[in-house]
Formats: sequence, structure tokens, C-alpha cells
Amino acid sequence: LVKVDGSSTVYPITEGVAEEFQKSKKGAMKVTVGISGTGGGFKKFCRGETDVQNASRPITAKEMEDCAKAGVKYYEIPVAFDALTVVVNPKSPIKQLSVAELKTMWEPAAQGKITKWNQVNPAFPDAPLKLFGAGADSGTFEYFTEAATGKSKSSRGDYTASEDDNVLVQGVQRDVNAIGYFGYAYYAENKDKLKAVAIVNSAGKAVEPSEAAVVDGSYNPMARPIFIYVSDSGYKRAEVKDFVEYYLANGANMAKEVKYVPLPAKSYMLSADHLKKGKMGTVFGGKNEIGIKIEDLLAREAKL
Amino acid sequence: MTSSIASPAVRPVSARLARRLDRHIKERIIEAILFASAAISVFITVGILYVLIKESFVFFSQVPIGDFLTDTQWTPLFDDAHFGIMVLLSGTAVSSFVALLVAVPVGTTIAIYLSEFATPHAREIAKPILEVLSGIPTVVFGFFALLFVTPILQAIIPGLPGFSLLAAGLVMGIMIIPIVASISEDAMRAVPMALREGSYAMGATRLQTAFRVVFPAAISGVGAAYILAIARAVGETMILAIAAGMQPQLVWNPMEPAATITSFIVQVALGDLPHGSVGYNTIFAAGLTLMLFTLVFNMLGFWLQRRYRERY
Amino acid sequence: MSLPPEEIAAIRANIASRKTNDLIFATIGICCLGFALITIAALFVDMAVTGWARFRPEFFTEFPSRRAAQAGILSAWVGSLLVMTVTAMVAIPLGVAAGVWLEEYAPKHWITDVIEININNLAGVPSIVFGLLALGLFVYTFGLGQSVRTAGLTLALLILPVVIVATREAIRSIPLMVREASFGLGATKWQTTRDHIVPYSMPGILTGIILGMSRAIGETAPIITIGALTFIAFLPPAPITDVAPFISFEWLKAPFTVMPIQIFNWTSRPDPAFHANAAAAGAILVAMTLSMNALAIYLRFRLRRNIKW
Amino acid sequence: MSTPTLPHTPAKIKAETKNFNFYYGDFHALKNINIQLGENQVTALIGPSGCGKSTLLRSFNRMHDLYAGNRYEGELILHPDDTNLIDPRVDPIEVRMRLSMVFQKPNPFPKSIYENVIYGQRVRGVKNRSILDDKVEEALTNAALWNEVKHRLNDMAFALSGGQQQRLCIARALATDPEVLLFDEPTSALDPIATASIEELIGELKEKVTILIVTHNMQQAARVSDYTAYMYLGEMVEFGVTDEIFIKPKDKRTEDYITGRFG
Amino acid sequence: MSTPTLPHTPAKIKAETKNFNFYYGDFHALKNINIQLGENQVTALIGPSGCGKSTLLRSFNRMHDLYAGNRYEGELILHPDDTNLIDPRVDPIEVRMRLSMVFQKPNPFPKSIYENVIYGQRVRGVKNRSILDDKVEEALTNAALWNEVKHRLNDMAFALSGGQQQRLCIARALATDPEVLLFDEPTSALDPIATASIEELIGELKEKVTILIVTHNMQQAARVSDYTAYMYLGEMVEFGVTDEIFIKPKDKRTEDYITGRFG
Ligand SMILES: Nc1ncnc2c1ncn2[C@@H]1O[C@H](COP(=O)(O)OP(=O)(O)OP(=O)(O)O)[C@@H](O)[C@H]1O
Ligand SMILES: Nc1ncnc2c1ncn2[C@@H]1O[C@H](COP(=O)(O)OP(=O)(O)OP(=O)(O)O)[C@@H](O)[C@H]1O
Ligand SMILES: [Mg+2]
Ligand SMILES: [Mg+2]
Repeated sequence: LVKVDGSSTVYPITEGVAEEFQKSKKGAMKVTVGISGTGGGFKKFCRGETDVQNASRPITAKEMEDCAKAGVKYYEIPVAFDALTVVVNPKSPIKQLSVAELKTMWEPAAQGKITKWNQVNPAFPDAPLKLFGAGADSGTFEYFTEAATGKSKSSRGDYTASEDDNVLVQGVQRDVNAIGYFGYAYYAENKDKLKAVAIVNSAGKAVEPSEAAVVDGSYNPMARPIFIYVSDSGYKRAEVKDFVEYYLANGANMAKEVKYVPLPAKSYMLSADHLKKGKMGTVFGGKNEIGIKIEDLLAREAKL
Repeated sequence: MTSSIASPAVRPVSARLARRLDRHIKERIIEAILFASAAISVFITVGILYVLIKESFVFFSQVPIGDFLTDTQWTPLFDDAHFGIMVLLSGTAVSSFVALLVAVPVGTTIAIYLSEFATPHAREIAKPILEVLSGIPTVVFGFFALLFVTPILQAIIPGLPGFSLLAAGLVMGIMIIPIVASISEDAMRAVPMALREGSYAMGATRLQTAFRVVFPAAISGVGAAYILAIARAVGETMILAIAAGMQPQLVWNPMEPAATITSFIVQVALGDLPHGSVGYNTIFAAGLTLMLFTLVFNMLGFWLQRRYRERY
Repeated sequence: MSLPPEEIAAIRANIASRKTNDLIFATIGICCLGFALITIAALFVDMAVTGWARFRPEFFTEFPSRRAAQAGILSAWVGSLLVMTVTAMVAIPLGVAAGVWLEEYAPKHWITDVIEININNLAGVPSIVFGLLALGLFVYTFGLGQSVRTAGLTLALLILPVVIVATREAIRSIPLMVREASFGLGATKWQTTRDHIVPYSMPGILTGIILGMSRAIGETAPIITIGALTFIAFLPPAPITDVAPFISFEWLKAPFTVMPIQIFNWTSRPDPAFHANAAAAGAILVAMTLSMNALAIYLRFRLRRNIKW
Repeated sequence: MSTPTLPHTPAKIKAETKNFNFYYGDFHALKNINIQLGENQVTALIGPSGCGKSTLLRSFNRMHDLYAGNRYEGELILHPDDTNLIDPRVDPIEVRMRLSMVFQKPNPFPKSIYENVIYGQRVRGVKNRSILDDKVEEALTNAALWNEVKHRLNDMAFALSGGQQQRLCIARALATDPEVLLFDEPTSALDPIATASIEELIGELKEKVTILIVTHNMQQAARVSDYTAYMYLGEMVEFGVTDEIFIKPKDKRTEDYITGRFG
Repeated sequence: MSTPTLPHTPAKIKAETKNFNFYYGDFHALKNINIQLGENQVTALIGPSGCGKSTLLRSFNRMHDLYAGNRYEGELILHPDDTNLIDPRVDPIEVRMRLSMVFQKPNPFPKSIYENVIYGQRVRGVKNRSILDDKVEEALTNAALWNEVKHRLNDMAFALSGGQQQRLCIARALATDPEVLLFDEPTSALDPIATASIEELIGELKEKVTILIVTHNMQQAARVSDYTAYMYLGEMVEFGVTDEIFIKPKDKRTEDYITGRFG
């Protein structure tokens, strides 16, 4: 039995891989995939309760410490890129937003104060601001807060929070004044109901989320790599090993299928190499980094 | 169970009538087993309180109880954490109020209709069907609220957001109609026929008999039904988690989305909080609050129900 | 002492106006009843229509999948079945024994009062609190994990009050005469209970059990709390094995999913095709609870007719 | 046994049945009953348990209409209107306003004494307080209860003793100005002293209304009634002046019952 | 009134009470009762409602043990064991097997006729089918029911008429081979014909067992019993040969009751 848990963002890829994996093994090997959020999942992972951890952000220093304490060693495998997408209702006049504007909207100080669009930017309509966002236990939340407000988990609390991104889709779809954020896949599935907002990147250019923009790195800071972490003790078991190998071989296709941006083939090979050589640990040093590009990532992976 | 007192002149007991020890022991063992089964329910309660209080204790050692009760923000999992339970209580109160606004009048009317107007045949059919309504899984009701009722409401009330206490409360109200109807109807039917006959014999109509005699006579049972309905509304989870928006804000307006105690707990449980974090303890503190409220309502309902049982 | 005609006319007018009120109220009553009934119908029809395309045999024999059209509810219904089995095996004996003790054995005593008040209270405790109990006690303290047995136990505790109350009501409807007749023939208390009290109250007890089970099968919140929102595409180990002793209880420890969780999972997917799956599964779940309720009602009618005191 | 010489049948008839039958569903509970209630007289119904006494009494104010499946047949005529009370065109509510009933067990409403007495007026929509006050005093006086309760009219009726409750129920019935009072074993739940006071009251009430009383107690029938009907298995075996029935019953079955040989 | 010349007290005593008292909690229901049940004779208990007849009867098979708060005092002796039945060392279950009770309303179990009759044997653990079969036939024959039901022993007992049900209950009691049969108003729920058959049956049964019967019906007491006890307000007012009690009661209260002057 392979136990996978963690991020809801990574879930669709892992679920697809698990499904195909079990089919290919004709049911001889079993996989469970839970959705506990990246943070919740890491807690379990670092207690040794799960074999594979879905993570929509790199492991944090605190989590590294927990894992170390429990003697859990792990492999870090980037599996795809996700573009965090800020969406509004199709009827909304909003076309693009800057990181600063996002910060005004979402920072804790905004709680109860920033309640109208025109408080964010006088050019915006004089209409109530309805916020929808990820639940506080998800990697999406941590990444977005860090990208938008500069500090992980630093967010106002008075918004509709849900671990269930579909709830957010529903919310934004039904309310002209709504704005929300979630993984690209959810936007891709609901393109007809939502409108993606272009984000002004570090170069000052407003970029809409797309596969190409992610690959060329222009969609920043909202594009991010997503990972799976494989515990060393788990990897010693044949079924986990098989599963992870299967994952590396089919992850790219699966990512595409569920509307994520796959990494270049080189990256999967690199990870396979790490596994073979027993290269464990993280390349992030316990820090989440915003706006990292694929090339940077590959470069670091190679150094491990 | 034995209550006899030996006569002063002690007579020998013939062997044929003497107490049989084997039988006695066997009976006692069985009684002990049955008692243990009944006593388990107490252990469940103790277990619930133990778990809730233990984790809440940890929680309150980190969060001052004053903040818990007076803070007007509820952001326990954020960087800038606030723990104002009033926020969740307001959501619970508003949604329960909306639910009762539906369930009490409709349920009571149905109860009076079934008990005083409908033919026995119609009652025999209608009551079980109604009870089925309360048996429908609440997750189904939740999506019914979100995908069916909310759009209808939005068509009626233009400014209504996609998630609202109103929609969730309405559906919750529909769900608890059977509780109100069924228990009130039982209470009204427990009113002796003699009272009804007394009223009819005075030339009263059905409606007059129902409202002037039967309803007042059954009032404590009906009250118990209302209170059980409140307890049910306060404890309802999935409908609110799905349709009310899970937005922790201090609101008194049902047209707004909001989080309730229960929906907060599932929301956090969905993310599966790590054991031992403040967040984990938070759901137990919220749970304890919920438990205390339902306890009060249950006691009140129980007391009322007992009172009307004793009356006749 | 006959009344003059104009007075009779006045009386008739008075009666007529009062009867109009009767009629108005009866109409309102029927409307309220209709409102409740129509809601059930709307709910069911809405789901059945949305999920119509998914009602195929494969829907029951396929595991969940990321492709909506191929996804089925095999692991969900099997999981529900297994969890219900555990629930029944725990709740029925405990509940019936407790009910019997309270009605037949309990002395007038403060302990009895405590137990009685306590059961009434438990009946009103929100299901999510049972979920917290399970999380804190079963999952973390006893280390039972997020398994079939944890879920089964949790739901058993949840419906225990229902079974107890049903048992008590059923026993209460047995006349004192029957007990006295049995005792009068020299039966012991246990013999009386076993030969008369339990068999004669069986219809009521069964009804209570079924109602309790129909509630348990749709419970979502406590199961979510113990953490069962998981992709499961396999079945727990079979209870019967081909090696001695041929019976295995490994399935008790297996991870699982149940119908309401599967529904919840599907509805939270971005692809609307999954909503049809959710609706179909929802309709099936409602049909299951409805038929359990119907069975309970039927039993209540049928079996009680046989025994008339 | 009031007047020494009563005719065989009542001289002035207030109500009567003609070939009256009653069915509880399929069960034929009353068979061809013919009885006349003399105006301002007391008629007693006696007979063994289950013979149909209550059934007959309750037919007079259409109490059976409250339950499904019951069926009347024949005629049940109220004079001087000469109306058949069981005619479907007759409104049972109107019937009950004119023929009031007092039940076996006192059944006051869980309301104040005042509200109990006035209930019949309330349901008619009377609101004028002074009319109601007058009615209460009149009815309670006629029910021989006024002096005992006049200072506590707002107390709950349950606070009264059994005998007082029964008199309250009589007052409640009187407050609707009925033409006929129907009593179903009005004293069987009461102690001997309360019983005596109710019997005395019945003697006084017949000055104003016509009374039909069901009783199990033959002594009581003998004491209070002018005419007596003996019923057996749904039939009226014998009907006549009370004294005659008790002293020289014509029917063997009546005699057996009265002498206590069976029952 | 079977034999013309009975002694004032029974010649051979099967069971008796000596200064027997009984309390329902604080309520002193039986006061210093002294009564002797003659072997193979019928003793009747009469008295107004609530005087304690049932309470005394039920003391004989310790029925009161089933309810909390009840208390016995004095002696209740069964012969020839010469054992005080209310001694705490005595097992009430053994007592009930030897003194069997038949209740006011027929109360068969909702089981087959066969299972009803055999229940007393079943609780003793008798499993041998042929013994059971014999017992059923014997008991039903003695209860004068065999011919009516022998072809339908597996039918539900509820399918029988009221009188048959009561005889079935008697058969059920007989099947335990009791030494004393206790009847609590066994015919009050039955029609006259069924009553007559039960009375006849009692006459036959006393050949085999000692019988104590409570009845409301004085004619019945006179018809079936050898000795009669008149109880009033928890006391035994008079006890003696039935004929004497009915013809020349010694106590004024007995006389009043028997002549129907009260009650
Ligand atoms: N609601 C009913 N449905 C069917 N049968 C009934 C009903 N009420 C009474 N009966 C039957 O009708 C018959 C007459 O009943 P009724 O109550 O009139 O007797 P009664 O003479 O008043 O007896 P009692 O002295 O016991 O009050 C009885 O055989 C009774 O069983
Ligand atoms: N369980 C009890 N608890 C308290 N008091 C009781 C109980 N049972 C009977 N009594 C009282 O004991 C007295 C004797 O009752 P019992 O039943 O023996 O009377 P009875 O002579 O059999 O009357 P009836 O002819 O009405 O059956 C009555 O005053 C009764 O109210
Ligand atoms: Mg009657
Ligand atoms: Mg008695």
C-alpha cells in the first residue's frame, strides 16, 4: 500500500498517476491519495505516516526540522509547474492587477477596511469587494500570500476560504464583484465561467496565465513549481519505488492532461538520477521562493 | 428487588423452595452485562468531554479566554491570528434563526394539520414520508442548497451572493421541518381525546379546538420540539459548509456568506490539521462551545418533554 | 324553548364563518405539507436528471477515476457497506442491551437518571462532535487510524442513542401483563427478557436500527473529521481468505471511502462532468436511505399488525 | 323518583329516536332504538358494560362524527324543531351547541376556571366582558359551584377537586344554554359525597333542561331519573317509568340485571 | 356451594397467612390478614374496589417482588413444606412455580397455542418433545380446551376467542403442576357464556388443586367458592364458609356490601 497525502493542487496529477499505476499493476499494488493540504500532509509525512507527500511549495525549515527529528529522510521531486491564477467574474471590468494591488486587497491590515474595489485603485468601480481564496492549510494559500503580501500566511481573514477550489469557482462565477485565486487547472476547466486577470510581472508587463508564459518565465511571480516528496524508508519498499518510477515516467503526460505545465523531460531524468544515487534533501533550504523559473530550478536540482 | 422481611418466628425453609445460588449468579452476570452496555453511553459523553476539554485546555493556555469571547475576528490559521468565537457564533445564530423561521411555522402547521385535520389514513402516509425528509444525507441537502436553491434565490433577490446564510438556512429549515412536525404532532396527539371531545361538545370547530385547547395543552411538548430543532440547526454541518460560504465574519445579515462553528470545524478537518498545533486545538475549542450550547438546549428540551409526559 | 328563526339564522351564520376559518387553515396545512413533499421530489428529480447519463451498470463496478465518464462508485459503496457492518455490529447489541437494561432492570436510582439524561443528551449531540471524539480518541489516542473500524465505531456511537430510544419505546409498548404472566410461570428476569421482551419488541427495535443506519450511511461530517477524504481505487481485503482460518479481519484496518465522501469529492472537482457523477451517486444514496426508511415503515406496519395487545 | 304518577311514556317529548341504528364501522352497536326524552325530565340509561349506553348518548350530540367509519341510521329527532339531528344537512356544530355533554371523567381544559366556563361563548365569538362575566356567574351558580370558586376564577381548573371539576364541567355545559344535557356516568370517577352533590344538582337542573344520563349504578338511576331505559347488547330491552322498571320489570333480562343476578 | 356442611375453618390447610401485612412503599395496603386456604377447596376474596383483594392474591406468588418499594411483613405459609413464602431465603421463582396465577384479562403470549401452554416447562429447561406434548394435552384437557384446539396447536393464541384465551391461560398455569391456583377476577373481561364455562372449570379443577379467587361478582363467589373472605380497606372483615357469609354475615359492613347497599 502506497500512502500519498498532501496538497490539493498536486492531487489531480498524483491521482491520475495512481489510477493508471494501479491499472497497470492490475490491482496488485494499491495507492491511496489524500487531500490534507501541503502543511497538513507534511505533518503526517514527517511523522512517517505517509510514503509520498504532495507539495505545492517546497518543504519549510520547520517541517525539515520535524522530519529530521522523526528520522524521516526524503527525496524532493518537482513534478510540474502551476500557475496561480487570479480570476474575476467574466462581467467584471478588471483586466489586470499589480502585485501591489493584490497586496492592498489581501494583506491582514485590509481586514474589514478594504471593502470596495475603488479602495484598491480609484480607477476601479465603486462596488463591494468580494474575496475568495484558498484555505489556510494549503500550499496555494502559503504561496499566494507570500507572492502577494510578501509574507507567508499573512492574509486578511474575512474572505471565503475553502480547501475546495470548486467552491471558489462557484463563488466567483456567481458574483460580479468577486475576485479569487487558485491553481491554473481549475481556471482551465472553467474558462467559460471565469476571467483570468493578467498579473503585472517583475518586468512591468501584464501577463495572462498560459502554458507558454509559465514556460518562458514571464508569468511571475504567480507561477510556481509543485513537488512530490518521497520518504526514504518508503522508497525502500518495492511498491513505493514502482509507484515513484511510474510517476517520473508518466508525470509529464499526466500534468498536461490535468492542465498543468509539465517540466522539461530533462527534469524528470534528473530526479530519477537522484533517486538512483540516493541524493536526498531539498534544494530550497527551507525557504519558499517566489517567481522561480524552470531553468533556475533545473540548475539547482543538478547541484544537489 | 427483594423486599421481604423475615417473620420473627424463624421457620425453616424447605429445600424445594430455597433460593438457588446458580440461578441467582447467572441472573446477576447477565444484569451486569446489560448494565455495562447502558453505562457505555456515559463513557461516550465522558470521552467527548475529555477530548474536547483536554484539547481546549491546551488552546486556552495559549489564547486568553477573554479574547476568545470578545474578539471580533476569527483568523486562527493566519499569521495574524485572532480567535473571536463570536464570529462563528454569529454565523451559527443567523443560520439557525433562518432555519427556525422556516421550520417552526411550517412544521407546526403541518403538525396541527396532521393531528387535528387530516384523516388517520392521510396521517399514516404523510408522517413517514416527512420523516424520510429528515433522513436525506445532509451532504445532498448541501448541494441542493448550493446548486438549486441559491440560483432561485438569486433570481428573486438580485444582490444575493453565491454563498449565503440565507440559502443554507432555508434548506436547513426544510431539513428540520420533520423534527418540528413529528414531535409536535406526537405531543398534540398525546393530549387526551377527552379534552377534544369537551371542546367539540361545546360547539367548537376543528380550528378552535386545535388552537384553543389542543395546542395550549401540548405546549410543553411543542416547545421541546422547537428546542430539539434549535439543537439540530446549531449542530448542522454539511449544509453550511457547502452553501454558506465559510467566510468568518461577524454578521447579522443572512444575505451574507459566513462561517459557523460547525463549518469551521469541517473546513479545518478537510485540510487535516496536524495533531498538536494551535489550529488543531482550535477546532476542539470550537467543538466545546458547540457541545455546551447543544447541551443546554438538550437539557431544556428534555425537561420540557418530561413535563408534558407527566401531565397525562 | 325553541329558538326564534332569526336567532337560528344568526347561529348558522356564526358557524359558517367559523367553518370558513377551518377551511382556510386546512388549505394552509396542505400547502405546508405539499411544500415539504415537493422539496423531496425536487431534490430527487434534480439529482436524477443531472446524473441520468451515469446510471449504467459500470458505475457500480468501476473505481473512481480522474476521467468523469469512467469513474464509478465501487470503492464507495463497498466502503459504505463495510462501515455499516461495523456500525451495526457495535450499535445493535450495545443499543438493545442498554435499552433492555433501562426498561427492564434499571432501579429507580440516580445512576439510572444519569444514564437516561445522558442518552437523551447524546441523541442531540451534533455529529461533527462525534467526529472530534473519533479524531481525538480513536485516531490519535487509541491509534486506530483512518480505517474502516474507526469510521464504523464513530457512526455506531452516533446512532447508539437512536437504537436505545427505539428499543425502549418498543419495550414500553409491551403490556405489564405479559411480564407478569411470564414471571407468574416461574420464569426468571432474563428468561422473561429473552423469551418475551426482546422478541415482542423486535419490530420496533428493527425499525429503530434501520432508521439509525439510514442516518449513519449519509453522515459526512464525522467521517471528514477523521480524515477520509482520499482517493481510493481498490477494495479492502476480503473478509474470507483461502488460507486457514479462512476469516480475516484485515479489512477493519483498511483505508476506505464511503458514498457521501465520494459525492463530496466529486462535487469539488472543476470538471462539471464530475457533477453528474456526484448527482448520480447522490441520487443513489438518497434512494438507499429512502428504501431503508421505506423498509422501516413497512416493518413498522407489517410486524406490529401481528402483535396486538 | 320525583312525581308519583307518571304516564307510561313522557307527556311532552323533547327529543326522541325512531328506529335508530348505529355502526362502528362494521360493528352494529345500536339496534333499532326507540326512546323518548320527556321535556324537563331525567331519563336514565342502564345496562351491562358494553351494551351501548355511551354510544346512544353520544349519538345525541353527534360526537361520533369525530371519528371516521361511524355511521348513523334512522331518526333522532329534536323537538319542537322536529329536525332529524343525524340528517347530513344538519351541522353537528349546531347540534352540539344545543345538546351539551358532560363526560364520565371530569375533563376541564388546562385553563383558568373562568376560561373553562366561558369556552362555549368564546368559540361563538362573544367578546363582551360583561356578558361573559354574567354568564360565568349564572352557570357556576346553576352548577352549585359559584360560592366555592367565586374568589378564584383565575385559578387553573386542575386545582379543583374531582367533584368540583365535574361541577365545573357541568357549568361549562350550562354556559352554552343547552336545551338537553347529556351525562355519561358523571359520578363514576367521584367519591360518595361528590356523587351526592352531583345527584342533587341534577334534580335541580331538570327544572331548566332535559336530561339524559348514563349510569352503571342502579341505585343512582333509581334516585335521579323519571324514566329509565334498560339496554342489552345494543338493544333497548325495556323503557318506562323508573319506579316500574325497578319494581316490576317486564323483561326477564331486565329483572336479572336489576336483581344483580348477572353483570 | 358444594358441600352442605363445612367446618368454620378449613379442615386441611394448604396455605395460610398469619398477621400478614403488605406495604406499597408507605401505603399500608394489607393489615394483619389471617386467612386459611383449605386444600382442594375454593376460597373467594370479595370486597369493594381498592380494598386489597388483588394485593393479597398477588402476595401468594410474590408478584410484588417485581416492583421496587414493596414490602411484606408477617407470615405466609405454604403446607406441607411449612415454609414462610416471604422469607428472603425463599426463591420467588420456586414459589411461582408452585402457586400459579391467572389474570383478570386473558394474557396469552403472542406465540402459538402450544408454546403458550408449554412455557412454564420451557423455563424449567424441559426439552424432551414427548414430555412436552403430553403436558400440553393434559393441561389443555384439564382446562377444557383440548377438543377445541387440538388440531390447531400451532396457531397464534390471539386467534382464540376471549373465553378460549382465558382457558388457555388456565392451561398454561396448570402445565406447571401448581399446587395452588390464584385467580384474579378471571371472568370480568368475558361474556356470560364464557364466564359460565370458566366457573364450571373451577369447580372441576378444585379436585386437583387449591384455589383462591378474587371476584367482584358476589353471585360468582356464592356459586364457586367454599369459603369466602370479605375485605374492606385493607382489612379482612370476615372470613368463613361461603353460605354463612352470604346468608347471615356477622359484620355490618359485610352485610351492607352483600345486600348492595354500598359499593
Ligand atoms: N370506537 C369504537 N369502535 C368500535 N367499537 C366500539 C367503539 N366504542 C365502543 N365500541 C363497542 O360498542 C359497544 C358499545 O359500547 P359503549 O361504549 O356504548 O358501551 P357502554 O354501554 O357505554 O359500556 P360501559 O358501561 O362500559 O361504558 C361495545 O361492544 C364496544 O366494544
Ligand atoms: N402499585 C401500587 N402502588 C401503590 N398503591 C397501590 C398499588 N397497587 C394498588 N395500590 C393500592 O392498594 C389498594 C389495594 O389495591 P388492590 O389492587 O389490591 O385492590 P382490589 O381490591 O384488587 O381492587 P379492584 O377490585 O379494583 O381490583 C388500593 O388502594 C390501591 O390504590
Ligand atoms: Mg360507557
Ligand atoms: Mg384487583
